[in-house]
Amino acid sequence: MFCEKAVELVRELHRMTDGQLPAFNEDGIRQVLEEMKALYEQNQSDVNEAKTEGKSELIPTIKFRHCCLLRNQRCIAGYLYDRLLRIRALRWEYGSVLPTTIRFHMCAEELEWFNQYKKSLATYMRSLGGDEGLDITQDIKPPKSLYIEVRCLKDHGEFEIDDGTVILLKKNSQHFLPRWKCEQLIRQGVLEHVIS
Amino acid sequence: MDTQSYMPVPPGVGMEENFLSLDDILLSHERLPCKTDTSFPKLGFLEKTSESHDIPENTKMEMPLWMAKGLYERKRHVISVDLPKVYREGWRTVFGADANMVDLHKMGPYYYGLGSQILHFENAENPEIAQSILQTFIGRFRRTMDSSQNAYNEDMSALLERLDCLERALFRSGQNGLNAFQLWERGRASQLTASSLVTNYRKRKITELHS
Amino acid sequence: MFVTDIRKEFYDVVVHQRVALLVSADIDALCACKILQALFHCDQVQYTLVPVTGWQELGTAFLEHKEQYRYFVLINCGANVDLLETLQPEEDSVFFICDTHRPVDVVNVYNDTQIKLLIKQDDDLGVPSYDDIFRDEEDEDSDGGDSGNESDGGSEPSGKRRRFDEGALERRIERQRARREWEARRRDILFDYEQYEYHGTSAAMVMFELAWVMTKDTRDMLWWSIIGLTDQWVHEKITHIKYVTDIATLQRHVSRHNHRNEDEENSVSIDCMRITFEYDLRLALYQHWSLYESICNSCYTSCSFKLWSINGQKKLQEFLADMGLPLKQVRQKFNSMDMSIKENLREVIEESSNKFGMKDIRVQTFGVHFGFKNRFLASDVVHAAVALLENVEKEETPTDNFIKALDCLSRSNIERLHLGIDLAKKKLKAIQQTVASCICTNLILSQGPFLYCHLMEGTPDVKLFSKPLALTLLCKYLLKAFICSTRNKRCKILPLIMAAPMDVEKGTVIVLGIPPESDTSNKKNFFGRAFEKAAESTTSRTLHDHFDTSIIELKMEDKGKFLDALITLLS
Amino acid sequence: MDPSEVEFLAEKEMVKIIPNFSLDKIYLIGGDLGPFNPGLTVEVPVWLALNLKQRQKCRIVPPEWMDADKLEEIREQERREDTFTPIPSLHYMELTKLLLNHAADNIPRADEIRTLVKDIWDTRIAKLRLSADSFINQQEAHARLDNLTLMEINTTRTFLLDSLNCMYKLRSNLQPGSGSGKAHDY
Amino acid sequence: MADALSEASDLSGGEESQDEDVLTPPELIARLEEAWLNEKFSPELLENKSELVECVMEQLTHMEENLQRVKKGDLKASIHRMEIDRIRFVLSSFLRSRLQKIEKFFPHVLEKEKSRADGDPSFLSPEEFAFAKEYLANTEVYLKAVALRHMPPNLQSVDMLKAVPEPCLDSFVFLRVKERQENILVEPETDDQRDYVVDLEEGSQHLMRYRTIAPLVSSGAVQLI
Repeated sequence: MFCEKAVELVRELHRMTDGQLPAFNEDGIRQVLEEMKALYEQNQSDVNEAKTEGKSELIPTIKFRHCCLLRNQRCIAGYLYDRLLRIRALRWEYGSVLPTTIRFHMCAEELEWFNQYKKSLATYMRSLGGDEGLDITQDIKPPKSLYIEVRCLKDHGEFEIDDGTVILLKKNSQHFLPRWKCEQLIRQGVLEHVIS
Repeated sequence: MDTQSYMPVPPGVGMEENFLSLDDILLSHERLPCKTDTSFPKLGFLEKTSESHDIPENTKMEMPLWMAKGLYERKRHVISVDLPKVYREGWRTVFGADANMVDLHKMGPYYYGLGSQILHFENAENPEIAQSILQTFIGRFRRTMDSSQNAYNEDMSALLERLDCLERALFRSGQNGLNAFQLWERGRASQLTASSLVTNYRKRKITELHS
Repeated sequence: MFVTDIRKEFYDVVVHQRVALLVSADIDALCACKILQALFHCDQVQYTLVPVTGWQELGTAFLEHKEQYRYFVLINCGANVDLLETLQPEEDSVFFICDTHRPVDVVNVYNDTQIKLLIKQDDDLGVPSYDDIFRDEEDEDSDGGDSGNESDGGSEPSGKRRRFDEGALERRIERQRARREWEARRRDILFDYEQYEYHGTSAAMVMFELAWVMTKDTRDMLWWSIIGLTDQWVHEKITHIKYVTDIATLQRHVSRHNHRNEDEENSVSIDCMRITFEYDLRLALYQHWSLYESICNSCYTSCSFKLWSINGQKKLQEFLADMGLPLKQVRQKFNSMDMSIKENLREVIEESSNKFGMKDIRVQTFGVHFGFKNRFLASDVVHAAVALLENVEKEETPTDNFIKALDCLSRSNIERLHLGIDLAKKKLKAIQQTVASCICTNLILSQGPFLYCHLMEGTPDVKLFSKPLALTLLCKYLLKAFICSTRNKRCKILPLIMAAPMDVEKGTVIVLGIPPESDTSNKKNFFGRAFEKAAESTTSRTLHDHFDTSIIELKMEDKGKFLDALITLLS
Repeated sequence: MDPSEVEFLAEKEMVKIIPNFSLDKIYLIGGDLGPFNPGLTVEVPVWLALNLKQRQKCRIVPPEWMDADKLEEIREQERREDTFTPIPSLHYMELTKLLLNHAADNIPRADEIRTLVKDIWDTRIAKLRLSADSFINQQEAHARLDNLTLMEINTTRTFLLDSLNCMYKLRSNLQPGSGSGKAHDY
Repeated sequence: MADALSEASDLSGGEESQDEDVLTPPELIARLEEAWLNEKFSPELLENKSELVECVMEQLTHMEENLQRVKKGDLKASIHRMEIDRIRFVLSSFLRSRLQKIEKFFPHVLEKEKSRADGDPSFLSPEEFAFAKEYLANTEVYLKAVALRHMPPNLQSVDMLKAVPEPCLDSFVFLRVKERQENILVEPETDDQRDYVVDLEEGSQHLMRYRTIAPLVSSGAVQLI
């Protein structure tokens, strides 16, 4: 049947319910586009035949193929759009610099989309007043205390906190730091919030 | 339970599909028993049973919902769509008796979705079908709600298997609400955590190494 | 210099600063660290905690943090060595050292700018006086000048009264003789002062006192100071008298805390922790496995019965029979024993123990209850924490284990504590089995001035004994057992050195020595100096990285010549 | 909404504390607080009370309703009636958890209070499930929920609203085409 | 330290006159929290509150400047910082939920903004409007570049207005009544029931469809919870 490859793309993405981004299925997309090209060409020739030789019995087949074309378009659009939503989530969950493992899963256009999205989000946040605006990707959870105890899960090198003081994040070292500053690193899995 | 920033396009539920919803795309892939009301030249290869060049008129074949909807026009019949057996009169009385008894997953995991979509095809029984689906949903609501709040302490997985996709989504949202509350009650909700995306990538990276 | 007012000269100094906490890997240090962390959380003092398992790590940790931090707090490390010499810090770095290692290095004692010792004065420190060790520079001027005689050490500049007579010559000779005499005396004083290594008051207790002085002491902190002291008792770092006196101090705090909530209405929440003073039994972890297992795997009972021998086992059966406990009960997990038996179990055991020559099976300690079923003795927590600290089951770095041991000390991590208890059971069993096999196969050899036992590669659980605390405990239990089992009077008063494979690739062994076993033993250990001298004289490749000088790492090939040097040195 | 956000709103409630430090008036954006004098009770928002308690700077006076006998009455009343009885505080569950977890030593009969509040909560949540089921069964379009607290609503909010919205769509199947959603399909 | 944390600046000195009565800081914070809850629970994007956001940001930066001059570890300063953290959390969460809705319904939000009569209040702040336009452009460029341009001529575009679902105004919401309202019409669920009318007493709480009380939310008569 037609459009099997297209729905396979959607299934592959749908299986990952927790928002993970699988590798970009380059040849899956290519195969669907090829099927569409073939369907379109067959329809063009049948439309000409129907027009020139008045064969109206071809119309159902033409309509049949047109449904397949619409279906393929919808599957690809659904697949790509859902990937965008997952990539968007990375900006909020992970931050603006993505690790290589994730970037390998993105095609060039997706990287470009991510960069544009990052920029327009940054412009929006800067526009919120004050000297550097307001970083609304922080403060995801309601504040409980000014300072929190964090533990370093892997060597991360130097990390600047307020007024220029710099601390060294060495594996298994523990720090008592302003909560606001650690949120990003906690979400990225570099630091772990220790509840005493 | 960190707030998930990935919010997929939700399914349309009811008769209206959401174009970009992956759930709706998969729903519309469900097969329907159809009959061709005209011949479809040059498409014989699709129909496995006959070797002929075309698909002749009146062949009974299964078509995905998206195809059936595309070809179905009230005025000039190109195909006609039969009612899947689960929505026929016989089963409707079974649902009416006790909707909780039926394993909706086995019946085709998109019972409510497909039931709503077949209303697009002209059928005298459509009002009864719509009513039956609604009553089934209402009849099963209590059990889905109580089980999602762990009200019964019996094993959930047995019950979960008998739910259709829509009910499973509701069950999950019920569980999420309960888990969030229990996490909060244990004082863990205020703990800042790594994003699940990050932890899953790390897990997957390890599995990739091994596989 | 010694800090007299710990609050003004330490806490108030750091409260508005950022502090680097360098903490050694032992349970007393972990407890002191927990107390300090709790205080810093109260006053929002930003700090960084870096675990340091030896001198090398201490050095690297300092180098990595010296740009961003001016104030360093060292717990259970740094006191017994000239720290300024070792770390070569900048002028403005300040070190607060809360360390039980004795003797305290004289330079640390008399430096009053950068070294602040958080050490209680009443510990028998016996620090030599300043004049015996240091001479002011002005006396050291060149021979020619006559700066007046020694006694007045006058402060007016020496250059102005210059006249020459033969008297000056005698005085100069006299002065040189006095100086040589002073230097010889200085060497003896320092030799006596630095010869023996021992331990002072627990760091956790010092930190608890700080909290108490600031009326910020909570029951959790009191519990941590109890565990710190119990760690010193379990690992026999302090004398029994010292233990008993410190227990009395803590008991006063416990009754003060228990009294504090009596005045409120009746019941306090079950979640509030309750600490009780108890006379309990020297049976390790006995509430966490069966009585039988506890008796077999506790050093005290296994030595008095000599459980490695057949008639030892027979004696044990007689003991159990004497107690009148059904075998099924004795073999059952403690919690599932019948309530009736558990009620007066302690009295029953004590009564029978006296009959079997175990006069002091009772020991003063503390227990804690919180939540419905959480009940632990201080020694349970120590065994669990140290088992986590030196866990060899998973390929984890010492600092990973440090973090896990630190976690198990807070009440919110009960599962981690139970995991530690399970590990501790395995460790105690491993120790008993190794002790039994060493005794039965006569692995302990007398080398004249000391006994020596070498665990070969391949002996079961040998990996566990590559860790300092585990090997120390094994060494102490082995010496006690050996004394019970040998008939040779002379061997009974000898110290014991043990060696075990440490790093197979590098081909090194861990070597440690413990003082002889005697009731009056003051736990003073001279092997630190002895190892240093033996290593120097034979240029053996040794690494003195551990903060306890009596524990070193030695290349296998150099073991022979190193031991010979020790024998000649000590006989 | 995450329960910690409901708790965040609960932390704006005022509570009495007895400070052990002195500090003059503080002009916060949200209003003025203090002055603080050692031993004299003063009213502060719960978020500040908990923070000062953790830093050992005050004792917390439990609110009047957080009393074992009063709560016992409420529990009995709640069990007797099948409607939601008026509750002394809109944030009773959050305040009980916060105060008992951080200041249990300042609250007499703390464990009884914890079990009483849990019983009250369980009874009310069971009622909420019952009324949700009847709301769905009667296919009603409106329900009045006085006395229901934000935390109670929040625990079943997503599930209940999702179910109601699904039912609404299934019902719009009965009048094909008239439903507000445009029926353009693909 | 001179009491740098003096009376938080009153808003009377706002530059241009504001149509609402002048807000004291506590009222400002209360308004922000109401707007936050309404935005969080309403299915559609509500009217933009950029003035309110501006005033709150002003308060925060003003207080933060004061705190720079205070020595570290001062108790009063730590209390102020805690309050700032709380207010900043509400503000960020409020703006986040708006942004999420803009991204979720971007074609409809833009359509509504374009067809808005000049006088009516705008649902998007200028910055949000810019962000929404960039989001639309960015997404369309992406879809075109990756696949649409390779498709047959008549399929090279997707109508975003049809593809992206609209907010469902018939969703149910919980609400608390702040100002008494009478005869609120409630559409029946099933055709055999008739319309009926409900009074909303002050302080009462209700569960009903959003469409019926949407105007009351924007007027502030009811608060979504």
